[in-house]
Amino acid sequence: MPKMLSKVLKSLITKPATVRYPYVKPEPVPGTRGKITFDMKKCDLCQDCERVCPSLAIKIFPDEKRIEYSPFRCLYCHLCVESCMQMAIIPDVVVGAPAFEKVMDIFKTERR
Amino acid sequence: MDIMNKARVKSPWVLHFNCGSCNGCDIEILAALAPRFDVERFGIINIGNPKQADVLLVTGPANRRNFRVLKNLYDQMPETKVVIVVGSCGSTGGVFYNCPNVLGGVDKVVPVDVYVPGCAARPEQIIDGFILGLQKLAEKGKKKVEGR
Amino acid sequence: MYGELIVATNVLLPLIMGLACLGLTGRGIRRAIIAIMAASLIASSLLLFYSGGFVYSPNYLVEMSALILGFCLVAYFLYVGFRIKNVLVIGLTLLQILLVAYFEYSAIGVSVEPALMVDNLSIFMSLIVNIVGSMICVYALSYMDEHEEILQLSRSRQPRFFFFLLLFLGAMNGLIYSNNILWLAFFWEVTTLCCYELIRHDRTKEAEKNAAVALWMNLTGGVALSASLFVSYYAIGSIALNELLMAGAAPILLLSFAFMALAAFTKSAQFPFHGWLLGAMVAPTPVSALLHASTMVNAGVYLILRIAPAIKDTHLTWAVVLVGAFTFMLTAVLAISQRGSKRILAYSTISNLGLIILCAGLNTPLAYSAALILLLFHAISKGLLFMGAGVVENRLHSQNIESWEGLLGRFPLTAIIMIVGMISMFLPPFGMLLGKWAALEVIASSPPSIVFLLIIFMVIGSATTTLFWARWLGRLIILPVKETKLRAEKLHPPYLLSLLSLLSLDLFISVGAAFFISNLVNPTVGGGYSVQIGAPLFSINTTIGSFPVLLFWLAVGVIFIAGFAVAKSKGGVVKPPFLGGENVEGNPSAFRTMADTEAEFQVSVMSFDSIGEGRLNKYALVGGTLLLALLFLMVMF
Amino acid sequence: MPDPVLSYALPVLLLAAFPFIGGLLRGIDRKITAHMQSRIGPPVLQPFYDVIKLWGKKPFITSQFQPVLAFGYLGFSLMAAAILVFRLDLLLLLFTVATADVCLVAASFNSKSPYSHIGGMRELLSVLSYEPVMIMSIISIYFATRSFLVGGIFSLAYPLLLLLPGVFVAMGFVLIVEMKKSPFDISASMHAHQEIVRGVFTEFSGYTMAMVELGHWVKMMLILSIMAYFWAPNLLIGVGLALLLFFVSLVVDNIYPRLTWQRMLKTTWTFGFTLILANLVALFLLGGV
Amino acid sequence: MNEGTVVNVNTVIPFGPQHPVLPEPVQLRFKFEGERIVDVVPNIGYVHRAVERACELNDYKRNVTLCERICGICNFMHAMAYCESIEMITDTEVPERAKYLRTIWSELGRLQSHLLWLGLFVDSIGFESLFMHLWRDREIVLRLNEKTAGHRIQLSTCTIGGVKKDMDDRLIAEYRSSLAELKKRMDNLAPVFVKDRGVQARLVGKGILPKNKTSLLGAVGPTVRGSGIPQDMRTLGYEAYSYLDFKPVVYDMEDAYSRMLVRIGEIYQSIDLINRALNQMPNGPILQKNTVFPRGTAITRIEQPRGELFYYVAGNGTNKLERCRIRTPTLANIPALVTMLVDHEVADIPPVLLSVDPCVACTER
Repeated sequence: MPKMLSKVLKSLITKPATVRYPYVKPEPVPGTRGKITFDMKKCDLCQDCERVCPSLAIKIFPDEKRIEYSPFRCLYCHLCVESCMQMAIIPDVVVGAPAFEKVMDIFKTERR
Repeated sequence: MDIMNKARVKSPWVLHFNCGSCNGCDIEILAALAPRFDVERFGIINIGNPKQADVLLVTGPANRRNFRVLKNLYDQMPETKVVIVVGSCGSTGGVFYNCPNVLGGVDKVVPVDVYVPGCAARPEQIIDGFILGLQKLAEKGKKKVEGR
Repeated sequence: MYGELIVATNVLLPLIMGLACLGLTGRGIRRAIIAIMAASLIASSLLLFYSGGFVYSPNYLVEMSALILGFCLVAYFLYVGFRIKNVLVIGLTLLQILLVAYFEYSAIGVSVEPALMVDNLSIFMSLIVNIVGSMICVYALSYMDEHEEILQLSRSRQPRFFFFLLLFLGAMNGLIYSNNILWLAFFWEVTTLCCYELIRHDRTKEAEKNAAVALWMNLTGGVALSASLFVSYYAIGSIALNELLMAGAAPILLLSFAFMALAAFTKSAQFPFHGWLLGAMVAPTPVSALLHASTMVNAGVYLILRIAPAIKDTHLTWAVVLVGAFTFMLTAVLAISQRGSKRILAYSTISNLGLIILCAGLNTPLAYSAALILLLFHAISKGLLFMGAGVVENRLHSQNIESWEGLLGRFPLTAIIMIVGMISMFLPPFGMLLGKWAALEVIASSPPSIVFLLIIFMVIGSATTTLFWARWLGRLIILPVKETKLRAEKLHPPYLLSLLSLLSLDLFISVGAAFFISNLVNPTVGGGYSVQIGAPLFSINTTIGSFPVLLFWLAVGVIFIAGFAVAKSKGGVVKPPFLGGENVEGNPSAFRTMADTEAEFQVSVMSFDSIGEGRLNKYALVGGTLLLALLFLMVMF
Repeated sequence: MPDPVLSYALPVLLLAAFPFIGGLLRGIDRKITAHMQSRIGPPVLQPFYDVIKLWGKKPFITSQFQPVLAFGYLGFSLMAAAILVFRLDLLLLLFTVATADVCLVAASFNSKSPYSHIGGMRELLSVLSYEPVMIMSIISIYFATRSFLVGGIFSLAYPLLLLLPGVFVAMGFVLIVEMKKSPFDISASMHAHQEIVRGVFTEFSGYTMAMVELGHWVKMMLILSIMAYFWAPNLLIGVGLALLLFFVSLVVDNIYPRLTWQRMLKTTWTFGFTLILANLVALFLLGGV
Repeated sequence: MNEGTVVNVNTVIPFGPQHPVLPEPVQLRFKFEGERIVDVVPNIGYVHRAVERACELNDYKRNVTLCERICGICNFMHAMAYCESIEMITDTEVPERAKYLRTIWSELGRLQSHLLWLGLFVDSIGFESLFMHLWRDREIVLRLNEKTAGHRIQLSTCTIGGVKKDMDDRLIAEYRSSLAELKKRMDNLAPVFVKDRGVQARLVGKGILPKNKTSLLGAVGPTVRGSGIPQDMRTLGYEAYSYLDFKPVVYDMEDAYSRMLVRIGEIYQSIDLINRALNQMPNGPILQKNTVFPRGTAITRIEQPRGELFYYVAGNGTNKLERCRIRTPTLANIPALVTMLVDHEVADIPPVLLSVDPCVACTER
């Protein structure tokens, strides 16, 4: 007797294991490594995060007081979050969204 | 040709090409096909044959050896088609930016329509990417009709 | 008078013309001779068809000369036997001499009235033999020129070749007209002689060897025929075929029929005598075509068809059925493991002959007409196929069907002829399928004692037939991306004439199958029986089924026209194949591989080595021998 | 109902409905399969979207003959369906189906592509494995009805199934092979990945693929219709039976891995032949015929 | 003009680089005689990114991330092997708890990898529903990954000197219950793999790797354990394996079926190992910061899901490494794979090919 028969028939009558994703958005698991945002109030443009980033996703222009962050380069490893002494990098639980263009997130400090 | 466009959007067949990625995104693409995410809900089938595919799903950066393969596969896909790049390294080179054999993102070889970030991209993101890709597909289909 | 004229044109004229070929060696003269010969043979057979049957009795002188010629022939066989040092040939010939000499001694002056009797079956056969046969002769004109060019012979052997070719046709005609079994045996031996000489025509070692095999196998048939002659003389005191057939099925006569069946099996290359026909493939292709389509193998089938009504409802008929069915199935299975074009054709011939013999053995009117339909269409299609295969062989210098790859792109005309020929062998609505359809119905309505066995043989045989034809067909129609525009190649006029006329004949009688069956097959079977033709020759009906031939052709036409219309309107860009993404630009049949080197991919046909000749041949031999033993056992008890 | 309507209009209507019902069944098939794999699966109309989309794609062909042959597959399938609905000869139907298959195989051989060649060869092998069973089934139907005409089934007073249960089951094998379902999906499969890419379908794209797909539906419907005729007195029950077997074939698809061609041949032939022969022997012994 | 019976035109076909059976780009050129494979020529390099060279260009700490991206399936083990090598050179003592955590996570990676492989494996023989069922159950492991480190695939928890994330009691309880659930699901599905006649028909006797040839061909991992050789790097007792009373799973049928049994056995073993490690895990610190640049050479051998992973790291006292050499199990298995494939038919290619669990991303780095 084929061993799979009972499993198949059982699956047929039980509810599918599918998460109807785009219609039902599941609650993200706490601690999910998502996109980062810079809290420009705290950031002192020390470039620690730029140095530690394995994929050059963060570019800091200290002269222009500007940070360019590319979610399309980011590995979502959060090494920058760990390395930031100022706690200026705020991790999110939402990962960068797909897009037609590789747009950068640009952070500018208000302080002039 | 409204119905044609609707059908186009409803039935994207996928050609998946691993273009030098770490397998992370590839297994997530497969996971998207698996019961939990089940992209077949949108009519997506991993067809494995460029001649019948509408969506080229590329993972990983292009390198000096496989860019040719990628180009060839892209050429063998009939219009209308879109290219979705999954993963950070496919979009930009990502962690492999300074690897000597890596050319960079897939967009250096074939025109890319949708970029899906992440390392590895999650199935949810891949689904989101598909939704964008299908928008693009509909646009291209409309353009084709108007162009005639 | 009429009859004498026809006998003269059909039996003696080929001999005279053949002798002329032997004497006048000029190419132009030969062409003229063959042209005249072909025209007169076709004309006379058509004339025969319109005039109907006749009887003819030659005078004593002719009979005597035939006897003397017969002994000369046997003496020649004896000489051949000693020359090639083949014990079997010597032994069989001696046996033959002994039998015939004893018979002539003991039954001196026995005469048969009439010696030649032409009835509808003979006319039917004569049409096939003469039309297809003369087309093959025409074809041979070009073929042999090319053949000798390839072999680079210093001295042409063509006169000899054409002598035997024509003699063959003459002997075959004689065979199907004979009513005297002694005459039948004489013509039988003449065909054996022609067959032997034609097979060894190229004088290679292999040719000599295979010719010897063909010789001893056919001599076995000859001896069996003599034995049958013997038995029938002692049973009814006559050696006239018609009297023998009318005498009914007394046990002792059954023995005579069994010997005849044995003789027929050797000629028709049924198991276990299939070896010689395969070996005969070494001969130049016109010979193969002649053997398969019009002469040699049909002689055996003819004999079976001739005796079939007489053995109705005897055990013998079931034995014949079994031999036919067994051969049909096993050769079809054997054919799928073959790669040689002519070998596949040969196996297909044996297989189809098996089917014809099966039908003949089943012995109902429907079965009889199925056998005739199959015989008719098989002769034409197979002649066409062999001729096409010969043309291709001379171009490619290979018989391997692997090398036929992409023939459609290289030689479109020949390829299309071959494709139509192949399709006519296994796909509806061509005639062969009509025959197979009838055969299936016949088998389904055969008695319960045998029906299951037959069904199994039949289904396996016909499914494998589809497989091996489609497999070969697939080789031909490969069209590499490079060749998008097809341009017909140039063929010699004799090629064109023979190929195209057979092709159109095939198409013509397939489309008008209903007409031809009603006018050609039904009269042969005998009034009131067999398939009925539906309203205005539209469909062919039996009591249990119907085949609307014309409607089918119409539908096929519509489908293909619509297909072309769709293809035309949608068009399309020709793209190289999918090769995992490693295509090479400019060469669609190459891919990049290790270290970026380019490699050509190749796809050969599936070989089925596991069920090939090496494995199945012994079963074929053992099974065939057992069935033959069964045949005689059934007669005894 | 007037006679011409019954004998012409209805069959034509049925014939026209064949591809649609076939497509719908494919959709249901995919939905049920998905549920068996504890997924949700595509919408039921998915096959139609696929075909429409394929029709609208830019055509890529491998040679001028390919679309003609692909259309031949569809055309001959439809013709076989026509033979069925107009109640003609069953053997003729069989030959027509074989012609359709040869068209498909020829179209796949037409291109010089390794995968489509191996796929075509395997398609021939699957023809080899189901054709004998099919012929035997039809001969069995003949034994029951004493006619090769489809009409014979209808002139029988009682359902064919009662006489030929074994044949009905054996037809199930044919159905699975025809639907290209596991374990007999050696030449091409709809979902699971093949060692030979898409097998016999590899070189089809765009509208050629759409035609092949349509032909596929028609052929599937053809087999199902023959099965439905096994309960000819009340076709509703027949349709129910056919659908039941359809469902069984889906279950079988989901509980078996793909076989190799040798095993496929062995399985279909041994099981098919045994079932049919046992059925026939029983039929003869019980004096049904 | 011969008789045309013997001349065999060989079939030569490319298999890949893009091929649906194999998600990864690798090309095998097959040569057939009749239906039999007589020659296999692997053609690799489609995924080559020159990671080894990049390791010399980067800061040695950043290499952890890079090494993790060598292979997405066994990412944790690559990172762990690299970290171990650096720890060995720099004489960093990894805390006990970190050792246990590394063990747990590498076993979790093995679970994930084997489940993934089993799914692909049965998909390659056309058993789609089993693939789907298995991948449904694999989500349990991915869920654990996500809860542990915030990502489904890339754990990114290993770092030089220990691990970055700790497990609290709630997570440990979650692990226990999830693994129990997984075990239950596996108990349900394993008989299909092990006992189903259809699966057996496709696998038994396919891809034979004789026991006496394994060392000659240099095969590693489950490939040799399926041929009856108890070769497993975990017996070296790295990390916490020395405390866990580890015995390799060995079957000796030498074929693809045997290799599948080994992996199924290892799934159960991994569940068991994780459970035991969770029980035995001591409290304490998880990270020992190191500050010296690596000087010297180190060799690490650990057991990846596919076999022995080998890291050779040479540092010269700067923040850049002098050499980082990685040998991955699939590369070692390729000669064995080539011999296994010979004499089979086209239909047997996928199961035999997948029976060594090729990971091209690892192989070509």
